[in-house]
Amino acid sequence: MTFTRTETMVVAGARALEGRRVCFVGIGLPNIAVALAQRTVAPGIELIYESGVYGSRPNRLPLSIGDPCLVTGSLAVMPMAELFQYYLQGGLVDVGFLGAAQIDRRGDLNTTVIGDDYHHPKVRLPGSGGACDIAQNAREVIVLMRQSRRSFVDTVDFRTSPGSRVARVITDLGVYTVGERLELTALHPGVTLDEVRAATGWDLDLAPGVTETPPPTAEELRILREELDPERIYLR
Amino acid sequence: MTFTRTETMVVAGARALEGRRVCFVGIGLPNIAVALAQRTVAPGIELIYESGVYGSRPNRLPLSIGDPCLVTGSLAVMPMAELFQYYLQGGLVDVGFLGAAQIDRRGDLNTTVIGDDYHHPKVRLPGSGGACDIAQNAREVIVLMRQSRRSFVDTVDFRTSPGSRVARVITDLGVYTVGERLELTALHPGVTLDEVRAATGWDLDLAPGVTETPPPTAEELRILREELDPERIYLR
Amino acid sequence: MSKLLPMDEAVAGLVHDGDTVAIEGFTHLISFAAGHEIIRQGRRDLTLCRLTPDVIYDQMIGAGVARKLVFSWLGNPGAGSLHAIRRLVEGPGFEVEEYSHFGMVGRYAAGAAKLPFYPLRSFEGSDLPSVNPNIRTVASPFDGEEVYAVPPLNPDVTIVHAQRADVHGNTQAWGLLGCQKEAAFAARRVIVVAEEIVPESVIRADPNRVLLPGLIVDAVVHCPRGAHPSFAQGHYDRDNRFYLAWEHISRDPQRLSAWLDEWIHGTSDHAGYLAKLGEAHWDDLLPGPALSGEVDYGDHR
Amino acid sequence: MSKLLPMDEAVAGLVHDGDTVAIEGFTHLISFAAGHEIIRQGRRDLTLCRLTPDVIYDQMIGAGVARKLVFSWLGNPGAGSLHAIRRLVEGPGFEVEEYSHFGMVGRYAAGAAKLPFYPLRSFEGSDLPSVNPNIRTVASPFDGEEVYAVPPLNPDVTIVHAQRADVHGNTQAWGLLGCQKEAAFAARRVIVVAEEIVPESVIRADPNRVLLPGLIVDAVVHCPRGAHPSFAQGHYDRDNRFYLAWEHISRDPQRLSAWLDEWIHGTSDHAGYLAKLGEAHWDDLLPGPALSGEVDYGDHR
Repeated sequence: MTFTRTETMVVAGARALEGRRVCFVGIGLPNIAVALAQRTVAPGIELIYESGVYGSRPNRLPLSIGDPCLVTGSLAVMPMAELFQYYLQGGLVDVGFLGAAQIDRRGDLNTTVIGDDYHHPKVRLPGSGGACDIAQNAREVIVLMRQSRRSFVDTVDFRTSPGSRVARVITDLGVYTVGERLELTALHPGVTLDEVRAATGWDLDLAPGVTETPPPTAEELRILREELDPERIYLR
Repeated sequence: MTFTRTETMVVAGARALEGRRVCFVGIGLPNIAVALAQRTVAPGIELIYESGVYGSRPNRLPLSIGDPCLVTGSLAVMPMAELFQYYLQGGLVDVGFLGAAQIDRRGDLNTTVIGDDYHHPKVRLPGSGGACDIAQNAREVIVLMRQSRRSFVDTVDFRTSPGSRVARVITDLGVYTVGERLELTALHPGVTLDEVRAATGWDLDLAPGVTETPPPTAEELRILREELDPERIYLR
Repeated sequence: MSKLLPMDEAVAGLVHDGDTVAIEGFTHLISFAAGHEIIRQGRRDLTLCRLTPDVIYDQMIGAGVARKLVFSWLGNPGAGSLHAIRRLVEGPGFEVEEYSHFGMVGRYAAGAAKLPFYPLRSFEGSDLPSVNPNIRTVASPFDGEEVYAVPPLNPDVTIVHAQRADVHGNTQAWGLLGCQKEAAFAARRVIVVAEEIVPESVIRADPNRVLLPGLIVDAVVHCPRGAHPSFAQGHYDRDNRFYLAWEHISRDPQRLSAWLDEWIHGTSDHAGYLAKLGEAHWDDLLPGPALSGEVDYGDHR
Repeated sequence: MSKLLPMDEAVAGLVHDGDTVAIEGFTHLISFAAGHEIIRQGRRDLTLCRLTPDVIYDQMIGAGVARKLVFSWLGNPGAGSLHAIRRLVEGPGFEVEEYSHFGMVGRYAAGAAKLPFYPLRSFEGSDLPSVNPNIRTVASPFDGEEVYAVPPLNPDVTIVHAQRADVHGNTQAWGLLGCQKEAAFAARRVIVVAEEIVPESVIRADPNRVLLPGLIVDAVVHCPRGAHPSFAQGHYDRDNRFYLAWEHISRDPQRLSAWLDEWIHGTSDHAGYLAKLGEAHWDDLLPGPALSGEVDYGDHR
C-alpha cells in the first residue's frame, strides 16, 4: 500500500497520543492527527481547544479550532478566560500539540516573523495565538511540522514559544525526542539519513539506535482518506 | 395612621433610592427597603446581590440575599467572581446599601467584633461578607441601621469597611449625610433632638436646617405590611 | 469508568484527618449530607474553608471535626448566629483566618489558576489587613498603582453539590453558582454530590451549562435532597424553619450535642436522615415549575 | 426604554474616528455587518483590537479605516493569510501591538475588572516581551515568585454579535464565547448585534445563559446573518468557501478594492449584502437541530 510522507507524519502524530488523557490541540495539522488518534490509539482522549471547548466529539473533521462541530455534543464550552486560567494554567493539560514555521536545535518555536528584524520582517507569520501559552503550561509539548532547511534552523528568527517543554517533534521525515536538544529517534519509511541531514539547518544529533517508523496501517489510511479528509484539506 | 420607627426607617431607605439605576443590596434591612423602592419610587432600579444575581424581580420578600426567589426571572446569574470583578469592581454599581453593627462619626463601619481585642472579642459578629468590597467599589454607600449609644460610637471597635464612600446614614431616629463626618439632616416624626443626642456616642453635628422626615404614606405602609412582610420578619 | 460511590466510601477515601476541606455553595447547593458524613466518620483537625460557614460548619465544628476556619461571613443568614463556632472563636485555641467575600473568591480563583496571588480592590481603609498577614499589597508594573492581593487557596478536597452529574463527574448546575467552580478547580481532590445522575448525553446536549468537567472529579455521589436544609434551585426550597430552629439548638451546647446524637450519629446515612425527616416535611418546600426554554446548538456536520 | 437602532445609526452614533474598537468573537459570532458599516461610513485612524484579526479586519484595514492593530494571531484560519494587513505590517508606518491569546484575554479581563494589570504564566523564554514593552513581570507579595503581567485594555467601543438579545440589550449567546464578555465589560460603549430580538421574558427564563446585561449596552441592532461569513452556532455554519476565496481577493490590492466597491460600498446595508448573496447561498450552511434540553428554575414563591 502506498502512502505519502504527510500521511506518515499524521499517523506518527496520532500514535504519539496513546495513553494521554487531555490534549490541547493547536492550529493546523494537529487537528487531523488528534481526530485519527480518537479513532485509533486514544479513544478516550479528551480534546481541548483554545477557542473554549473541552471534550469535543466532532461529527466531521473540523476546518479550524473554532469549528461549530467542536461545540455541539462537547462536554464543556466556556469563556476563553476560564479555559486558559483553570484548564491550561491550572495544569490539567497533559500534552500540547503544536505546529510551527521554524524550530531550532533547542526546540524553540517560531510562528511570528521570518527575518532578523521584528519591525521590518521578510515574512509576517500569524504570531503566537495560544502557542506561547500552551508551550509554558502544558505538561509536555509535541510538535508536528514539515521539515526543511527553512523550517529546521540553527536558531529561530524569533522565539515565539519556548522549547523548554517540547518533548517530541514529528515531521514528514522522522521523529525526534527533545531533551537539551533535538535527537533523531526514527526515520519514516523510505527516508534516508542523508535526506534528513539535508533538511536540517544544524549538525544533526542522532539518538542511540535510530529505528524506522512503522508504516501507516491500512486501517489508519482508510480513516484518514475516507472518513476524515476525503477532500484533502489537511493532507494536501 | 400609626407607624413604627422601624417602618419609618425602611420607608426613608426606600425613598433614598429614587433615581438610582443599580443598587447592590447588602444583608438584612436593605432587603426590605429595596423591595419597597421597587414598588414605589424606583420601579426601574436593578438589584444586584453578592450571591451572584443581577436584575432580580422576586415574587416574594427574600429571606436572605441568596434566596431562590431572587434567581427565578432575574436578568443574570453568574459566578461570584464575575459579579465582584466585572459588576462591582468594574464600577457599575451606583449605590451600595449596607447595614452595620457599629458606625462612627467618620462613617466607618464595624461588622466584625465588639471589644478592643480582635483575637479575644467580647462579641464575635459575622464579619465583612461583601461589605468591605462594596464600601470601596460602589460609587456611593447608604447605610441603614438602628441607632443607639452601642451602635453610634465615637470610634468603631474594628474598622471592617471604610466610610470613605458612605454618603447617607438612615436610622430609626433620623437621616444623616456624610462628608468628612455624619451630620443630622432630618428627624423622623415624633423623634426629638435630645433623644438622638442620647443615642449618639459623640458630640452630634447638625446640618443647617434640620427637617422632619415626611411620615410613611398609607400606600407605603400597606405594601410593607400586607405585601412584603406580613409575618414581620424584617419589621420586628 | 464510573466514579459513582456511596457517600460513606467517598468520604472515607477522599477526606482525611488534618485535611483542608471546602464545602462550598453560597446559600445554595450546600452539601449538608457530606458534612454530616464527615461528622459520622469522626474526622479530626480539619481546616474548614467557606465564605459563609453557615449551619453546616456550625454542626461540624460543634461536633469537633475542625481546628481552623477560613471564612468571610460568619452568621446564620436571616436567622441569627452560629453559636458553636462563636463559642470557639470567642475563646482561645481555635484558629480563624478572615477575609471579605471578594477576598475569599480571589483566593480560590488564584488557586484554580495556579497563580501566586490574586489582585483586587478591597481592604483599603479596613482593619482586616492588620489582623490577617495574608492580605498584602502589590504594585502594578505599569503605573505603580497599589492594589491589595490575597494568596491562592488550594483545598485538599472540595465538595460540590449540584443539580445533576453523569457518572464520570461531568456536572451541571443552575441558579446561584457561588464559587463552586473556583473551589473545585483549586482542589487536589473533588467530590461531586448530585440530586440526579443523568446520562452523559444530557450533559453533552448543553455544554455551555457545565459547572465542572469530570476531568477534575474523583467521586460522584448520588444524594437527592442532600443539600437540605439549604436549597437546590428548581428542586426544593430552603428549609427556613430549620435555620430558625438552629439558632436555639446551637446556642445550648447540650441541645447541640443531643441534636447531633439524634440526627447524625443516630442515622446511618442521608437516606436515614431523610426518612426521619419524613416525606410530609417537603410539602411546602417544593416549587412549581419555571422552565428555562431550549436553545439550538445545531447539528453542524 | 428600547435601545434598538438600525446599524447605520448605531455605528454613526457610537464609533468615532480615532477610537479604539474591538469587534470580538473567536471564529464565532464575528460582527462582519458592523465592520462593513464602519467601512461604508469611512471611519479613519481606528485602533483595532481582536485576538484574531480574521477576514473582517483584513477588509477594514484594506479599506483604510485603521492606523493600528492590537492582536495575538494574524491569519485566515484554515485558509491562508490576511494579505491586506500583511502588506501594511511588512511595510513602514502601520503600528502593531502583539500578545499571545492568553495575554489578550488578560488585557480585556483587567479592563473589565478595572485592575491596573493582569498576572499570567506565559511569555517566559519568549521574545515577545522584548518587542512589546507592555509585557512585564510582577513579583508575588507572598512568595516573591515572578509571573508576567499585561495592562488593561479598555476599548472606546466593543461590538458583540450574539444569537439573541432583548431591546434593552440583555444578551444571550451559546457555543464559543471567546472573550466577548470581557471585551464588552471593558468598553466605554457597547453595541450588541443580534440574530434575533426576543421578549425580555425569554432572557429572564434562563438567567444563567446571559452573556451581557443591558446595563452595559448602548445600542441593540437586529441583524440576522450579520456574522456571515463567520458563523452563529445553531443558526448557520461558517461559509468556508468565502474564507478560501478571500485568500485570493486579499492577495491582490486591485481585486480587494473591487470587492469592497462591489460588496460594501455597492450595498447600502447588510440587507443589501444579503440580497446580493442570494438565499440559495445558504442551502448548505444551515444545520439541522440539536436542542439543549430544558432545566427547571422553579417558581419559588
